[in-house]
Amino acid sequence: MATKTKGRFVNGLVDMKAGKISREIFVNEEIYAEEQEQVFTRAWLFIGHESQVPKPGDYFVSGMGEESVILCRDREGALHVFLNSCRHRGMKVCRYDEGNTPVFTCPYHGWSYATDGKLVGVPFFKDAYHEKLDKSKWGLVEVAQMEVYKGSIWATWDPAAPPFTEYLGDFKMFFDLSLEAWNGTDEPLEVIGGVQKWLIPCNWKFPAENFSGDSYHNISHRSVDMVGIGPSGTGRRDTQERADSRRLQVSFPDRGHQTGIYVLPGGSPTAASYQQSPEVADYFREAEEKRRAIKGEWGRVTGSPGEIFPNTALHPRQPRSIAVWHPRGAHQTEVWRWYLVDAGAPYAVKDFLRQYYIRYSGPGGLTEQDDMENWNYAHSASRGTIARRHPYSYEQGMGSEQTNFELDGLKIPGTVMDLTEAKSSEQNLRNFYKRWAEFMDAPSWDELADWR
Amino acid sequence: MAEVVNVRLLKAGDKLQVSHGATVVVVSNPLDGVWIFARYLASPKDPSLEGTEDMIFAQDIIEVLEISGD
Amino acid sequence: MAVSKSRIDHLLLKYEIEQFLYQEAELLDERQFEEWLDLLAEDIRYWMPMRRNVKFGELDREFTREGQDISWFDEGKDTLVRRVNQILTGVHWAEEPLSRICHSVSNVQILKATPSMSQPTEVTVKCRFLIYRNRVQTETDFLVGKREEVLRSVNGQWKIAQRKIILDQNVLLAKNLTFFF
Amino acid sequence: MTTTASSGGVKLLVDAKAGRISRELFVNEDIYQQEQEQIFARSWLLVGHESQVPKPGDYFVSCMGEESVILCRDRESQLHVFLNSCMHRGMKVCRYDEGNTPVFTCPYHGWSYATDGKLVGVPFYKDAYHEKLDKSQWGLVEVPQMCNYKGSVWATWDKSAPSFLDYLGDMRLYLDLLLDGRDGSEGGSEVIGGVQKWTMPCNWKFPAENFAGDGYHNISHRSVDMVGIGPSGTSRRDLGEFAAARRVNASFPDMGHAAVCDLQDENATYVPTYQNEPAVEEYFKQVSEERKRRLGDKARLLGLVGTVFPNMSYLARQPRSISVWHPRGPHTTEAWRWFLVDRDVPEEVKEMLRHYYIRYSGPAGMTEQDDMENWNYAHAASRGPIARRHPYNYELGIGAGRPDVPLPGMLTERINEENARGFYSGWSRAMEAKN
Repeated sequence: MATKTKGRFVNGLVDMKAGKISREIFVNEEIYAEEQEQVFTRAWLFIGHESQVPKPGDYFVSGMGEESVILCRDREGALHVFLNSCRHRGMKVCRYDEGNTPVFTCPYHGWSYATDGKLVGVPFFKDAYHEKLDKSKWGLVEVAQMEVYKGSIWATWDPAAPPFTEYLGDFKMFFDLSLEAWNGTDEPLEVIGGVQKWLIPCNWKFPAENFSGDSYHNISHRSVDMVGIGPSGTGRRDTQERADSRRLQVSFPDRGHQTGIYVLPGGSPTAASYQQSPEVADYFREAEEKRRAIKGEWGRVTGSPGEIFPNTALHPRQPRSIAVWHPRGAHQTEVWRWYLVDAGAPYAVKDFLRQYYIRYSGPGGLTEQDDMENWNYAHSASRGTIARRHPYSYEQGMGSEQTNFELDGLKIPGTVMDLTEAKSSEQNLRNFYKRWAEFMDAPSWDELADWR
Repeated sequence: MAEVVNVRLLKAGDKLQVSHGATVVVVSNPLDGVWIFARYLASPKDPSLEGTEDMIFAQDIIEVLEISGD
Repeated sequence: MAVSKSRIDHLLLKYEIEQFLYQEAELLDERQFEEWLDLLAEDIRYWMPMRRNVKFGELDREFTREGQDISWFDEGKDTLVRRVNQILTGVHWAEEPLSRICHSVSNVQILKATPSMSQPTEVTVKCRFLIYRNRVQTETDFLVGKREEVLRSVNGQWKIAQRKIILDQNVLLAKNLTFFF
Repeated sequence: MTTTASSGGVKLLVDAKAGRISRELFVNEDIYQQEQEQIFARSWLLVGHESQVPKPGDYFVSCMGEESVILCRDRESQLHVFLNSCMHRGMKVCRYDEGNTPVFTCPYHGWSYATDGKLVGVPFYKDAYHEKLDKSQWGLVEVPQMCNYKGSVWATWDKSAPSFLDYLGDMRLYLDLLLDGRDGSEGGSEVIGGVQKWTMPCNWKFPAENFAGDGYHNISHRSVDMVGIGPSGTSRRDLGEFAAARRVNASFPDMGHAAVCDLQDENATYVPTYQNEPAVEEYFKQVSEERKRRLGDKARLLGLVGTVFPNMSYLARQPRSISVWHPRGPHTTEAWRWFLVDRDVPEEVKEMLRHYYIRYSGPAGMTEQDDMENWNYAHAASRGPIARRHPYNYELGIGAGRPDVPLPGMLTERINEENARGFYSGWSRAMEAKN
């Protein structure tokens, strides 16, 4: 394996001073293997949502990097995330996608684990092991840290990683745009049954950078804009509130998270939406009024796609969903997409949104289909020896970022790019790769948590 | 060789003859096809087990003594 | 011009046989295994030889021999019933969770009908199959080949009396054959 | 970062004493490459069976590790094992699975080799080579050592390897239980036509370890026990003859071989097992009695399973067969299975056994299907960086008493992972050894 010299990635293959990134980080298999260790075993990763495992014994099989993990609720109601691999010979102890069970039993030799991970069943424990096996040491491998944040469940393998909210930093208030109910309260959300899963032939960083804030690729979606699938009957989304807003990109250099947002001018109301369905329109109008009232000036902010480092994508406003880009080798990504609704919304609202989500996102989505095409062939055209010699350009808008950004009395934390006139910038993308390069170079969390 | 028992089909209340001469009653079935949660009714070799609950391995089940009523 | 009766008989029989084969595929794909077993004659021979690469001129050695060599399958009804029962135990790990399977049957040809096309009690049929199998997450197999079969009319119902399955593979490009052809 | 298996590294990965073996052995690509050199280029590997090539000119294309080889019988009836690759540009000289031929002719430029490996045909030998090519130097590459042991044909690429019988050591006693006649006579088995070949998504060591004596995974096969496919109509095998016997595991940690056998009690009598078919039952009763007459007390020993290091495994009794686990990269194994019967077995017995073999073993075999499922997902769930940090547990039966029976090897009884520990001891020795 190649030795890691400090700076091999920071200002090396990822040269953010010059705005250039080598194609090697997307197509090189050794870098991919290193990434599995350096990034995916140390970062906080999205596992699922509380609403997927409401009852004791409920489980949902998820993934962390290339590894299969089990999210489950034990008999006492506590949540756990376990490596889905028997401690005896490694067999996957759960080959189902979800369900409810008192134990996870390995079909190979029959070792059986309770939903709290304890090894409870060992065939012939007396006769063959003579009770010498220390069962307490051979429970399912559990993640080093797990946190539930407003219903979303996160985990990391690294005991030295900072707590999840510290990992989020000030990005928390932007992530909340995905997790708060539409009326701005902490009333629960729920995952609509059915997590979409599909494969894309590209490196996982293509979608990750795209959701970080690729504001430049709108042209890709012209065909869907032409046919109109938005909730109000036109466009892709409801764009009215956006037309009145300042359009910003916000990034957090020390964390690697970033998102787009829209900010209404002080004093202006939120535009109506969902006019196609009066019941849905009423629901959202009322929710929005409440949100504006609770949140005050911050209520002027609405969300737009974002990315929590490394591989969780946010789609906070419409269609509201969370996606994870699971790496499946250097050249393939398995996408999982969860769709969220207010748990307490009337059926008509849930039904309306569900149909909108399906026609917008995922492999059957009129919008996302065109994204996948771009990622696929961007990747494949970058694999050749000659192609690899030519770095990608990330120079757009360099040097125009601002801090201490303020708009009509509303302070926006983080590094901000105002795209209202500039139309587009790659600041958020640079931010993502800067953090990625730090993860690749840093030997431990001591270096990565340099805000401490 | 006695009939191989499909433990997936066992229900709470079923009585089983298990190894070491013990009899147990099924408490619940995890439906993994491998284990049964049961309580010892009789255990001549180790009477201290009587009344305790334990996980019984499929291969330790010798035969089904009684199928519960319902 | 009037269509001759024998051509119509052939057409009707072919239609009937096709419907039977589609219905059989439907039962397998919908996991109605016990109903599928009802379509098999009690004395069914279900045979799938293995295939070897041999030199031109030695093609008689291409297939493992019926009744003599090792094959992928060489079954009667008894073992087919046992195979179904194994799946139905719920602890046949190679089929738990169950595979998702799709059978396509095409190129149906009636090779022979006795005593006649108009009143057949036994027909010899050849067709092509394409079986798609997907299980757990990404396990995917395509199995393509030919089938030669004898169908027998028993009390007005067609039953499969013989099935020879010719798989177009050498080293089996799948880890198991837990499903039916 | 992945641990490389350079010298010293392997020791850290295999702690047979404590019963811990790193998952790196199974999933690491560097280790796989080293295995190809350290193990497959040096060990004795099973190539085939002499009954597959009875006549001069008969050949059977086999494999040694990832390499294709030709087992053939030359015009003088001598057996040879050649690398299946033309000396000129490397083309496979034989792309068939088996057949009979006077020469192996490369389709690329036409170089042609006799069945004794000699280069006999070179196109334009006069006009283009001006007869300057020394044909005697360019015959097919032949294995430096080959051994026909009771019909099973073995070869190694290492000329300094010990002889096959030295390599086998006392494992021979157990291998004989596979290769000798059911009546106790020496050798005399033949392969039923048709070698099953299929691919499995796991490392080759999963099946090799399993056959070395994994007596613990019986639970995997419950579904087949429930439906019953054994020769007497129930269960998987006929276990009657094992009822009055001690199950003994024998491990040879120096070489990595391992076997499981059953030592019947002194007063054990023949147990009927083929009740469904009287003629078959009669035959097996007869050969069993003949075996007792011939071997006396030694007839109490019955074979079960075993692995001759590295990748030849067998089922000695039922269904009597040999398998070889060909490595195809760290994550894929190509399994080959030969089925054996006594050469002079009556037709109806052979017929019954053939059917039983097919329904038991291989990808359509109701028993083995479930093994493949376990190996597949044990492998898949061990590939990630976190999974690799957690070694497998091989503690089962460490420190258990040794049975006092007069058999060779490191002995244990019933369910015990000593055989697996021994297999990996042999593996790590082979990986570290300079020669």
